[in-house]
Parts: sequence; structure tokens; C-alpha cells
Amino acid sequence: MHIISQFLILAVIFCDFFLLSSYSTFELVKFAALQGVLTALLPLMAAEHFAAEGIAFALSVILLKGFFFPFVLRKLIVKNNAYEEKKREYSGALSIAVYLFVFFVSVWLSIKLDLEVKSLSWIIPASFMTIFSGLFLIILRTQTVSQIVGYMVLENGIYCFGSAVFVQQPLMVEAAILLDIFVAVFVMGMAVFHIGKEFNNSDSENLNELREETGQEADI
Amino acid sequence: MSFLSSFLYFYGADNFKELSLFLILMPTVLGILSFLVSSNAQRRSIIFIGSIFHFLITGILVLTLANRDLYAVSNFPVLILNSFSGNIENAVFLSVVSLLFSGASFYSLKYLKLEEKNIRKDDEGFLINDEPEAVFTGFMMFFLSAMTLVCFSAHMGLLWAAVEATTLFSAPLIYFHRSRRSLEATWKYLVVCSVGIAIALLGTFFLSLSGGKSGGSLYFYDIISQAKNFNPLWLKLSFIFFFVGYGTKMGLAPLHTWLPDAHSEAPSVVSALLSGALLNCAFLGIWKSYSFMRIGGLGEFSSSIMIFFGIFTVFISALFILNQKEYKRALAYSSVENMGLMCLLLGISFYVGREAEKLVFLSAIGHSLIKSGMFFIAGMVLFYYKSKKYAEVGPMFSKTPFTAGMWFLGFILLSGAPPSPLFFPKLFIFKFMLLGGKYFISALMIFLFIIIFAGLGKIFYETIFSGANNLQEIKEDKTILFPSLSFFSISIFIFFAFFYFSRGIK
Amino acid sequence: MENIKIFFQILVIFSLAPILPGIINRVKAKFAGRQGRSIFQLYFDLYKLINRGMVYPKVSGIIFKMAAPSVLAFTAASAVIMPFGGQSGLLSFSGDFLLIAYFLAFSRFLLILSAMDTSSAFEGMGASREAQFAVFAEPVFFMSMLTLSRITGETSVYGIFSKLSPDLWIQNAPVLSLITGSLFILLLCESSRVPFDDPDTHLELTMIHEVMILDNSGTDLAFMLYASYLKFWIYASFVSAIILPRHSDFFFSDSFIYMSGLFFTSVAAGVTESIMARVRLLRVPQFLLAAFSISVMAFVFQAVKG
Amino acid sequence: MIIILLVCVLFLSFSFLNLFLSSYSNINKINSFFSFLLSAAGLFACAAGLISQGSFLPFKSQFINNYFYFDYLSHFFLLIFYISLSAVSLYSAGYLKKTEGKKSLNFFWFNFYLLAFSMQAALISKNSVLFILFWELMAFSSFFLVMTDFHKKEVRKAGFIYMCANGAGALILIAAFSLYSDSYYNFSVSSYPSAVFFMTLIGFGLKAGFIPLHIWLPEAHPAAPGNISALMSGMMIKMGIYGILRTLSLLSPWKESWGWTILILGSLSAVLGIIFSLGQKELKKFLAYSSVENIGIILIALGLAILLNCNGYYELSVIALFASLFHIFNHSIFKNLLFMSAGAIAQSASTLIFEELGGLSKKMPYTAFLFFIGASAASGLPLFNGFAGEFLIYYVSFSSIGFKSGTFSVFAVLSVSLTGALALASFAKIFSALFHGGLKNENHSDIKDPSLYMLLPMGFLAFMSLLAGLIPYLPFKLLFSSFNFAFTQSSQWISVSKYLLMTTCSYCALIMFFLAFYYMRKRISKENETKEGITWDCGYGTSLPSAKYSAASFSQPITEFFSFDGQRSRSYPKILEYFPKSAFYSGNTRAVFYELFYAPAAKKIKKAASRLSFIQSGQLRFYILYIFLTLAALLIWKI
Repeated sequence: MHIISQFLILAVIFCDFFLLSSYSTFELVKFAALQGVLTALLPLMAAEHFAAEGIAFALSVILLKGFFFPFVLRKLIVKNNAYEEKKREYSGALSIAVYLFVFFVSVWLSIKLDLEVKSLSWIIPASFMTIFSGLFLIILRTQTVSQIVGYMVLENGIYCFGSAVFVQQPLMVEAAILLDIFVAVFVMGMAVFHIGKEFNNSDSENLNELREETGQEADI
Repeated sequence: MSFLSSFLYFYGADNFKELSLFLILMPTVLGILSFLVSSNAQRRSIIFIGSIFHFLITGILVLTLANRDLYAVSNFPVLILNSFSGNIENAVFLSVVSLLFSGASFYSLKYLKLEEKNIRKDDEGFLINDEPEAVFTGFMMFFLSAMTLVCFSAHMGLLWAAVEATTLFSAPLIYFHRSRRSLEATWKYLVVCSVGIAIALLGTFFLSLSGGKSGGSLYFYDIISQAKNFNPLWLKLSFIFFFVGYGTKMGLAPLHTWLPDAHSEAPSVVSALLSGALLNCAFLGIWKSYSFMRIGGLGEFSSSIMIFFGIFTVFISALFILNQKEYKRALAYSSVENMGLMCLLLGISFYVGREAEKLVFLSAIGHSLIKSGMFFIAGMVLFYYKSKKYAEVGPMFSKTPFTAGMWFLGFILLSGAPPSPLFFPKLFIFKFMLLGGKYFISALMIFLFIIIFAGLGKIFYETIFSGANNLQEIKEDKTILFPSLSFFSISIFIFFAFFYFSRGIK
Repeated sequence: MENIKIFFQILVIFSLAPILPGIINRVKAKFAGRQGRSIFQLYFDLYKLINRGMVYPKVSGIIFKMAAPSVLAFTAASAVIMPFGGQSGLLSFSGDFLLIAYFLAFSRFLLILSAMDTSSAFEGMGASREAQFAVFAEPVFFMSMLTLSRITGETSVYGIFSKLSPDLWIQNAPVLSLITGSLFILLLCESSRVPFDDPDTHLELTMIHEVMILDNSGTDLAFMLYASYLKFWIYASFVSAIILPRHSDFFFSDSFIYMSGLFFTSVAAGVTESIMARVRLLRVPQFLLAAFSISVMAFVFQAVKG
Repeated sequence: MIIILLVCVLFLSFSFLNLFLSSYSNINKINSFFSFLLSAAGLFACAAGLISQGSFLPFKSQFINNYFYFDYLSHFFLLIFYISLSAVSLYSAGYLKKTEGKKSLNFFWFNFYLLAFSMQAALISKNSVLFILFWELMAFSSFFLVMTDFHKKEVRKAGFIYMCANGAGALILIAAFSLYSDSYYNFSVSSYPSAVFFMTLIGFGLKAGFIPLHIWLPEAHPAAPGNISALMSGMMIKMGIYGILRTLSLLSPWKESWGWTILILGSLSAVLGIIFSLGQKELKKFLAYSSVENIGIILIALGLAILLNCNGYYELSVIALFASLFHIFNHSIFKNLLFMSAGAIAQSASTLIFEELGGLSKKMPYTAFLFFIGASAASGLPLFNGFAGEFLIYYVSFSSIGFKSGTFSVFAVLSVSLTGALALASFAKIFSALFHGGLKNENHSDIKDPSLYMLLPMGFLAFMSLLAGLIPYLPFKLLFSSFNFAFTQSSQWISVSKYLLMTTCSYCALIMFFLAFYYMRKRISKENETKEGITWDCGYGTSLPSAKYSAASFSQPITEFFSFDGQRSRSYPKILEYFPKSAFYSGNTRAVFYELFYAPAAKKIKKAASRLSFIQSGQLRFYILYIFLTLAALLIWKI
């Protein structure tokens, strides 16, 4: 049990690497889905006994993050032909630098918070890494679809952190949180669908009309 | 009359739980119903009846507060609060939400009728067709139920889910006008708030972690009773994450970026609710974590953060109001400023003692009422003059005198002049700053308030007195401004009541 | 006995006023080597003018018609308040120098208004220059009054002059001499003598005081001239009361010394008039500011020592 | 004192009554009649209260008592208020006749009554919260009154500056009042006296309008209609002084530094005020600056009172306080008179620029006479009431020059005397520019004296000014004997009243002289006839009215000497050929403080604000970055 969870955590960390470095949205969606499935399996591995509702819950998360979200996002990508991220010449080096930065920050944080889970040694840094990479995905990518993916990765990280520290919530609350995530992604998808219809490409560059003009000040 | 009130009182206290559950679910049911119903007129009546009903029941529930010792039963671990005794702020914010919602529903009755006939161009010239009204009414009711859930939740996780739900339900409302700019505003609103709320979720996990290695329970009752022996490091971390998370939703300084866009692009009914009710609900999150910190003995840590961010928010909003070109964005920034003030006041109330929290209530109620009234009027101004920039809005003084009068009365109330309830919080902030010997900060605050007054004054002044008066005669509709008139008079009444009853705070 | 003395004083003031300018003209003539007009020439001019008819400019209004008697009335009233060289004038009370100064200011106000009423460019120019000089002259007067009242501890002109005595001179000689200097400059400026304004010039653009009464004629002109002579008497009595403060309780000797003081000041004025040329118009403010700084220095000396 | 409260309530009810009534025909007459009636009633009640001094006892009902009080200070200011209000209300019946037809004046009268109510209520309110409530009410109602004809561009600019000054003042006052330690928000002793003093000085200074804070005054007064600028300058400026006096009466141990600040501020605004007014080209702007100068004189007297009190000469300091109050009383009378006559001229000649006016004395003899009384009173000349206030200041400073630390009185004497001389020059210029010479342009031929409604109050005020000027002892005794009766037996009071009486008999001597000379001239001119001729013009024979020495050229030597920025923005062509065809000269003084200090500062603030607008850059990605940065900053800073 222990080794498998160890491998799962390593897989999560590598998913982060691929997420940060890949520039095609299809790959992004694929790896995010993979990461979702992995994080869903984690609590099962870590927990000693298999409570019934625990399995049902994990299955629903796998179903949701593994299959339904990628299906919706793939349709969106096709609809808005948001296949490719504009590659700048420095983007390769930048993603590596960001990955390393995220790695060191999360390791520093987990040491500083002296929160080491015996059974799953690397779970806390992994969850912090996923959270921060989710954030940086939203910051670095211009395609709106990849920003949704960034949000999903952020949720995966938080979920992974929650399962790592065995936070047992009443089922109702777990369900509410999952439901919220599902609705959030769904509404974002709807929004991107409308953006696509409006601007016929869902690049976030054309979404910067609302800003403060500098320069023309009204005189007193 | 006394028999009726005592009957209502006992009835409310007995089955508090059933009533609160009913209060949460009733709007959702009505929301689904409005999707099924065919004609728009019925949908509008649904909203109106729902909100009036909601307001009545809230009145009954809040009435139970009147006699605290009768029902001092402590709220044992259950998801939904079963009495307001422990936390008055929930009651205050709930009453504000329901009052605002009833005003908004009355306003939207007329507004939706006007919008239907009013085909107008977007800024880029695209024809604007609005969302089907079913979507609007439906999501309005879902929005109401989400906010009621926030006020009733007794469990931090549930609170988080409810606040996330309010974000999701209000997103389509912003997108009512289907223009490019409102789409952009919705997208930014969604992403920024969801990321913020996600961080708040992390804060919830930290809070439960601080309860013990194996994760303590997140019920308010448990947290309050065992807060003293929480692990201080984790508690601090949880407060920081809560502060950043709910601060984004509440619109504190560096995280406020979504607020002006969302408020200026949304229809005025929605921006009134956003500004009046939603920001308060987000503030409820910070208030809860602040009270945990205070009980846990780390009050000083949290209040220093809150004071710093309060002043920083007022600073940023002052600078942005100064060069503002559009009046709706100026109103949004003044909401940001007011949220900063409330955060500052809560921080100060740690040093001065609990009854200073009365001032936070006063500023919350006052701001919500006045700001939503102003947004109603802004909606009508936009409808009359078809432009958001104050330079293009004609001289309201001669064209639409009644709206101009209300517009200026709202400005006077917003600026914190005495008849407005926002006067006492300002007076108290100056008293605390000066007595505390912080002369530089108080001088800075005076300067910032003056800049805000001048900035807002410029906008209201230009809209009322100057402008190209080549527009044709405008038929002014007075009855639609009844809600803002009633909100303004309630706030002025609150000012005099507070002045008469409060014997001043040392 | 008391009111006889007062009556004598008033008689002396109103009768001997024109003699002092006569003395100045005579001194100037002597300096220029010519015989010069007799001292009493001004009396004959006044007499001639009083009996002449008057010509009012069509444009002028009521102000111009009422100006001449009121200017003379104000100057006469302030002359009456002036103490007669150490003895009390008709009515002296604390702060009476204020009334003197402000009565003269009112007469200047009316003079300017009557000049402007004729709406002639020359009179306007003279009036504006007169107003400018007044702005710088007034502080000099009040500054020297301040110093004098600080020295003597009195607040009325009569009190100051009765307190002034030779031994007071010995104690603070420098201060008093500075004060006399600034008062003498004030005398020249107020009565528009040479360094500031040439009384008997013919070019409308250069005269200041004369041009304001250009359009007056007949009795009005007589009143205006007589008022300027009275003004000279008042300022000269300030200077003479300081340089010759003699107080024997015998009335006649005191008034005689006071009259000789007046004689000496008018001679000094005549001498300065003949040796100095007119000061350029832009330099006049600096000249008056010099007088002002002299009186300020006097005050500082006195304040430090006192 | 029930009457005063009743009058307050009636004013409030009339204002709302006006709002709902539709605009009927002679709205002005009825409204002005009612407001005159009410203010007259208030005047009698106040005067009776002051004289009998029995009226200061507290009220029976407790509710009124802990929110309002009637002590000497509020009584004195109420008296002044009622005088100017009754005059203005009668005056506005005539003044508004011209604008009656065009637009409905309901809103105007609503604000007029509201302004009257809020001023009275502010004067008698003991509670700081209520005081600020009435203060804001006054500020906003007067703002609306100033904006009555808002379609003009410069009126809008002036209105905005006025609103900002009021808003800033009110905010500073809120900060100052927060320091009062009374739990019922009443005015009471405070634990930080100098902090409270300086903040209230700035807060009320923005209303009183002394030099550094006066920028709104020369903008707002010309923009307001005639009767409103009279009321504003006559009474509203005094509210600022009332505020300062009220705070001083609360902070018991006065400090020397306060006295010096007020004295220096007073002399600065006196001298600079009158210098600025010299350069003005428009009558109302000129009168506004002369109000700044008179406020300066009032503050000088107040500064003297504080300094004397600190050095222990209590009796003299009370006399100095009387001097400032007396000058407030006199100033509100003659300033009202001047503004009303300016309104009369504006109504008939429809312009107040000096260059376009001239020769009005033939067309408007009564206004000319009343303006003459007002002008000579304003320049502090003896026969009129401007002089009485300054006389007291001189008396106090001269009797205090002898004390060891008497140097402050030098300051006072110098600034008052310099201001007196400058005021004389400026009012001479104004009077001659307006009333002398021929009519400048032909469409002024239909000018005639204003209607009786306007002349009556102006006459009443002129009579009051003459009365207070000729017999200064009468109003002095009436106004100040009730300060505290014990004081009237003190030596200083007796000597001051003796000297005031002496001034009266010297005036008799003056009048006697005048009659004698006038009679002499009449007798002589009977024999030889008086002819009409043209003014002496070196024989050119062309006495055209435009050759008159205009106002700008009259004040040119003085303003040239005092102008700070040197190039007083003059413009005239360079004359090249020997016989120049045409030449012109136009120069105007800039509002120095506004253009050199406030406007650039405002521009800098705006530029700094716009530089910060990159935060709202429109890029969603940066918004998320801000969240991350705040999170990181908090973590690093706090953990």
C-alpha cells in the first residue's frame, strides 16, 4: 500500500512538470485529468480501511475529473480552435524556471510548517507544488481554456492536501465542495463558450477593455 | 399588536431550525419554478412574492434576538445555526440581505419591463439582446438562497461552499446584457473570485489542522469552545489564507481588481445586490476567522493585518476615484473604500473592546442601504442618458429634477455627512487614531477622505449641473425610485436612532 | 481763564497757518538770490480767490461740489484736536492721534474722489499717485507714534507732548532724533513739498497735490489751499513739539517757544526744498520706506533698552 | 428664548412648504415678506435678550437643554444674523423680480429658508454631532443657492471649488470634534487642547476664509446672486469666526502660540486681502477680497485678546475681544450694504466690470449715496462704523505697547494701519470707477435706481452704519454690557467708554466746522454767479468719458509695487511709429494663491493617481499575480 501511494505522489509531481512545460491545450487537459484521477486514488491508498462511502466518493471524483471534464474541455477547444498557446522564444526556459521555483517554495514551506506525514512522505510538498503550479498556469497562459485547466489543477492540489492531512469532513460538506468545483468548472466552460461565440477565438488577449486610462486627468 | 408580536416571537424561537431551512430552500424552489413558467410577467411576480415572503420570515427570526436569555440554548454541533444568540453578525447581515433583495425585486419589476422595450447599442455598436429573463430571475433566486445559506451556515466548510455558490450564481447575472464588456467582466469575476475562494478552502483545511493532528471538527461550536488550545502557528496560517481568500471576494485593496469591472458592467439591480449584500457575506467569513483568532488569543496579530489592509484599501480607492470617468465605476470604488473602512473598524475594535463592533454593524448596514439605493438611481440615469461617462450625462438638474435630487442626497449620505450613518464610523476612526497618538496616519486619513469627497463630488457635480443639454425632454419615472427613497430614509432614521441611544464609545 | 487760552490757540492756528508756506517761499527765494514774495503774499491770494465766482465742470457730480468745504472741515477739526505745543488743544483724549490721522485720511479720500469726479486724465493721475504715497506714509506715522508712546508711556498726543522734556531727551537722545528725522520726512511728503512733489510746477503731468485741485476755482480753490496750509501746520507742530519740548507753566512762553519751533521747521523745510531736487516718481516709495525703517530702528532701540 | 426656537422651527417648516407648493405668481413677495417677518421677530427677541441679560437662564424642558444652549456668544451672533437676514429677505423681494418669469424659484426659496434655519440652529447647538449636521446642511444649501444660474461656465467652476472647500472643512471638523471627551458628543473640555485648536482653526478657517484657505471666497461670492452673496459674506463668514470663538471658550488655558498664529494669520490676510482686492476688475470679486481683509482685522483683534490674556492683562484682553466682536458687527452691516448695492448695479446695468461701468451717480443717485456710506465705512474712515472697531484695536495695542512683552501690538498696529491706507485707495478707486465720469456705453442709458424693496434695507443698513459710526458708545454699551455686568465697573471699561464719547464730540466739532464753511461759501457765491465749464484738458476740447482715469490705471502704481510674481500678466502693443493709431493696455492680477499653490498641487496629485492606474491594467493574469503576491507577502511578513 505504502509503495503504491509513493508512486502515486511521484506521478502527481511529474504531472505538474508536464503541465507547466506543455503548450498545447490538449496535452494540458490530458495531464490535468490524469492528475485528478491520481489525487482521487490517494486517500484510498493512505487510509487503512476502505469505508464504503469513501470508495463511492473516490469513484465519483475519478469519473468527474477523469472523464467528464476532459470531454467538456476538448469540445471547447475544438469549438474555439484554441489548440495552440502563443509560444514566445523565452517560454521554454521560463516554464522550467517556474517549475524549479515552485518546487523549492513548496519544499521550504513544508519544512517550515514541520508537517510530515509518516505514511506518505512527500504528499505535502506535492500538494503545495500542485497548488502553486495551478496558480502559475493561470498567470502564464493566455488561452482561457488553459486558465480553466489551471483552476482545476489548483483544486487538485487543495484536494490532495486535504486528503493528506486526513481532514475528515461530514460527507455533506465533502459533497458540497465537490459539487462547487464541478459547477465552477461548468460555469467557466459556459463563459468560455460564450467568449468563443463573441470573439470567435477564446484568447484572453482581447479581454482587456476594462482598464483605467492613464494620462487624461479631468482638471479641477 | 403586542399579542401578535409575542406570538410571532415564540413561534420564531420554537422552530427556528425549520424556519431557517425553509428560508434557504424556498428561493431555490422558486428559482427552478421560474425556469418552468412561460410568461415573463409571472416570473417577475415570482421574484417579488419570494422576496417579500423571505423578508417576513427573516423579520421573525431576527425578532428572536430580542430576548436573548429566553433562548440561550447553545448551538450544538449541527450544520445550520439554530439560534442567532451566539453570533449577532449573522442576523445583521441576513436582515440586510433580505431587505436589499426585497428592494431590488420591487425595482426589477419596473426595470425588466423597461429593459424589454429598450433596444440600444453597445459601446462598439453591436445590438444588445438581453439574456432570457428566465435565466435572470432563476439565478437571482439561487443567488438569494446562496446568500441566506452563508448567513445560516454553522460550519466553516459549509460557509466556504455557500460563498463559492454565491459567486457561481451571480456570474450569469452580471452577463445579463450580453455585451462584450460584460462578458469580460464576468470572466474576470469568475476566475479571480474562484481562485480567491480556493485559497480560502486551503485556509479551512489549515483551521481544522490547527485543531489537532488528526483534524479537528469545523463546527463553530467546537472551534469556539476549544479555540484556546489550538496550535498558534496553524491558526495564524489559517487566518492569513482566510484573509486573502475572503478578502478577494470582499474587495480589499490589492485583490479588488474584479470589483469595478463587475459592478460597472452588471445591470444596476445586480450591482446593487453585489455591492450591498455579497460583500457583506464575504466579510462574514473574515469576521468569523477574526473571532476565532480573538478567542484563540492571537487577536493582536489579526487586527494589525486588518488595520494595515484597511488603510491601504482606502488609499488605493481614493487614488482611483480621483481620475474616474464613469459614475458606476466610481460607486464601485466607493464600495471598495467602505469595505476597507469596515475592515479597519473591526481591527480597531480589538483594541477598544467589543461594543465598538456596533460601529461595524452601523457602517455595514448604512453602506449597503445607501450604496444599493445609489445603484438603483445609477441604473435609471444610465437608462435616461444612455452613457456611463459623467461628461456625456446631461444636466440632470433641469432634465430630471427628482432623480437629480435623489442622486445628490445619496452623494451627501455617501460622503459621511452627519445625516448619514457613515458619520459615526468616521468620527470613531479619527478618535481612535488621534487618541492613540498616530498623528501622521490620521492626517493621511483626513487627506484621503478629502480626495474621495472631491473625486465623488466632481462626478455627481458634473452629472447634475453640466453636460450637453441637447437631449430631448425626458419623461421621468418617479415611482421606480421608491426603493432608494425608502432605503435613504431608513439609513437617516438609523443615524438618529444610533445618535440617541448610543451614549458614545470611549 | 482756561477757555480764553483755548480761544487764543484756535485764533493763532487759523490766522498764522498761511505764514509758514510764505516763510518757505521766502527762504527758497533767498537761496536763489532773489528778493522773493512777501510772507503775507498767500493771505492776499486767499482773499482774492475767496471773492471769485466758481466754475464747475459739466461732468462733475455732487461730490465735486461738496468736496472743498468738507476737506477744509476735516483738516480744521484735526487741527483743533492737535495739542498746542505741550498744552492741551480744544479736546484731547487718549488715542486722539488716531482721530488726527484718520481725519486727514478722510480729507485725502474726499480730495481723491473730487479729483476723480472731474473725470480728467491729469486729476486721475494725481489722485492715484496721492493714494500710493498715502499707503507708505501711514505706517511711518503710526510707527513713530508707537515709539513715542513707548518712550513716554502715554497713549494720547497731548500726553506725549506734555511728557517730552529736556531730560527725557538726554536719556534717549538717539531714539528721539531718529523719530524727528522720520517725522520731518513725513512732513515733506504729506504737505507735498519738493522731494516728493513740487507745489509751484506748471506741468500737469508732474504735479501731484496741485493737479488734484486743478479744476477747483474761486472759493473752493481758496478752501483747498487753506486746508493744505493747515495740514502743513499740523505736521510741523509734531516736529516742533519734539525738538523744543519746553514746559514752564507760563502759557505765553510755552506757546512762543512752540511758535519758534514751527518757524525753525518751516525754515528747515525751505532749506531742504532749495538744496534738493525732486525725487523720481518710482523712487518715492523707497524714500518713504527709508523713513519707515528709521522709525522701526528707533522702536527697536527703545524696545531693547526699555 | 422660546421665540428663537420657534423662529427656527418655522423657518424649517417654510422651507419644506416651499418645496411642495407649485410656483405661483408673486412667490418672491410672499416668501420674502414671511422671512422678513420671522427675522424681525428673532431680532427683537435677541435684542431684548441682550439688553435685559435675563434670558440666559436654562430651559425648563430637559430635552432641549442637553442639546441647545443660549449663552452670550450665540446671542451676539444671532443678533447679527437676524439683522443681515431681515435686510436680505426684504432686499430679495426686489432683486428677484427680474428673474421671476424665467424659472420657478421654489427650489431657491427652499434653500434660502433651509440656509437660514441651519445657521440659527448651528449657532445654538451644544452637541457636536448636531452642530456638524447643521453645518453640513448650511454648506449644501448655500452651495445650491450659489448654483442658482448654473448654466454659466464660471459659476460651475466656482460652485465646485466651494463644495470641495466645504467638504474638506467639515471632514477636518469631524476629526477635531472627535477629541471632545464628553460621552454625549457635547462640546466639552478635551485632553488634547492644542491639537483640537489647530484642527478647528483649519476647519473653521475654510469657512471664515483667511489667507491660506480663502481660495473659494473670491470664486463663490461673484457667482452667487446678489442677495445670496450679501447674506454669505455678511453672515456665513462669521460662522467660521463663531466656531473659533466657541472652541476658544471651551479650551480654558490659552497658549501663547495660539495667539501668535491667529495674529500672524490675521495680519497676513488683512494686508494680502486688500492688495489682491486692489487688482480686481469686477466689483463682487473686489468685495469678496475686502471681506478677506476684514476677516483679517477681526483675527488680529482676536489674536491680541489671546496674547494679552496669556500675559495676564485680563481686562485689556476683554476689551480686545470686544474689539473683534464689534468689528464683526460693523463688518456685517457695511458688507451687506456694499453687496446689496452691487446687486442693484448688477440688476440694472447687468455687468459689474469696472471698465464697462462709469458715471452711474447721475443715473442712480440713491445707490451712489448709499454706496458712498458703505465704501467709506469699509475703508475705516472716522464718521462711519468701520472706524469704531479699528479704533478699539488701536486703543488696546497702544495701551499694551508699554508692557514688557508688548511687541505683538506693533504687529497689530502696522498691519491695521497699512490695511487702512490700502483700503482707502481701493475704495476710492471703486467709487470713482463706478460713479464718476460719463456713461461708458450707450445701452446703459436705461439705468435707474432699484425699486423701493431694495432701497429700504440698504437705507436701513446705511442708517445703522451712520448711527454706529457717529455714536460708537451706544452700540458698544448695548452689545457688550451684558457680557458680564461686573466688568462694566472696571477701569478699562470706563476709560474706553469715555474715549468713545470724546470721538462723538470731536465729530460734532467737525460737523460744526463743515456747516460754517458751507454757509460761508453759499453767502459769498450769492454775489458772483457760478458757471458751468468743461474740465481742464490743455485746450484739446475733447472731454470724452473714456479719457477718465480707469480703475486699473488708478491702482497700477500700488499693485505694481506689491505684485509678487512680477509680470502681472500685462499685455500692450509695442508702439513703434511716432503717431500710433491705436493702443490698449490690459492687465489682470491672477488669483495668486490659487494659481501658484493649489492648482499645481491638485495637478500633481492627479498625475500621481493616474500613474498608479497600471494596477487596473485589464489583464486577468496580473490580477491573479496580485493575489499570489499578497499571499506571499503576508506569509513572509507575518510567519
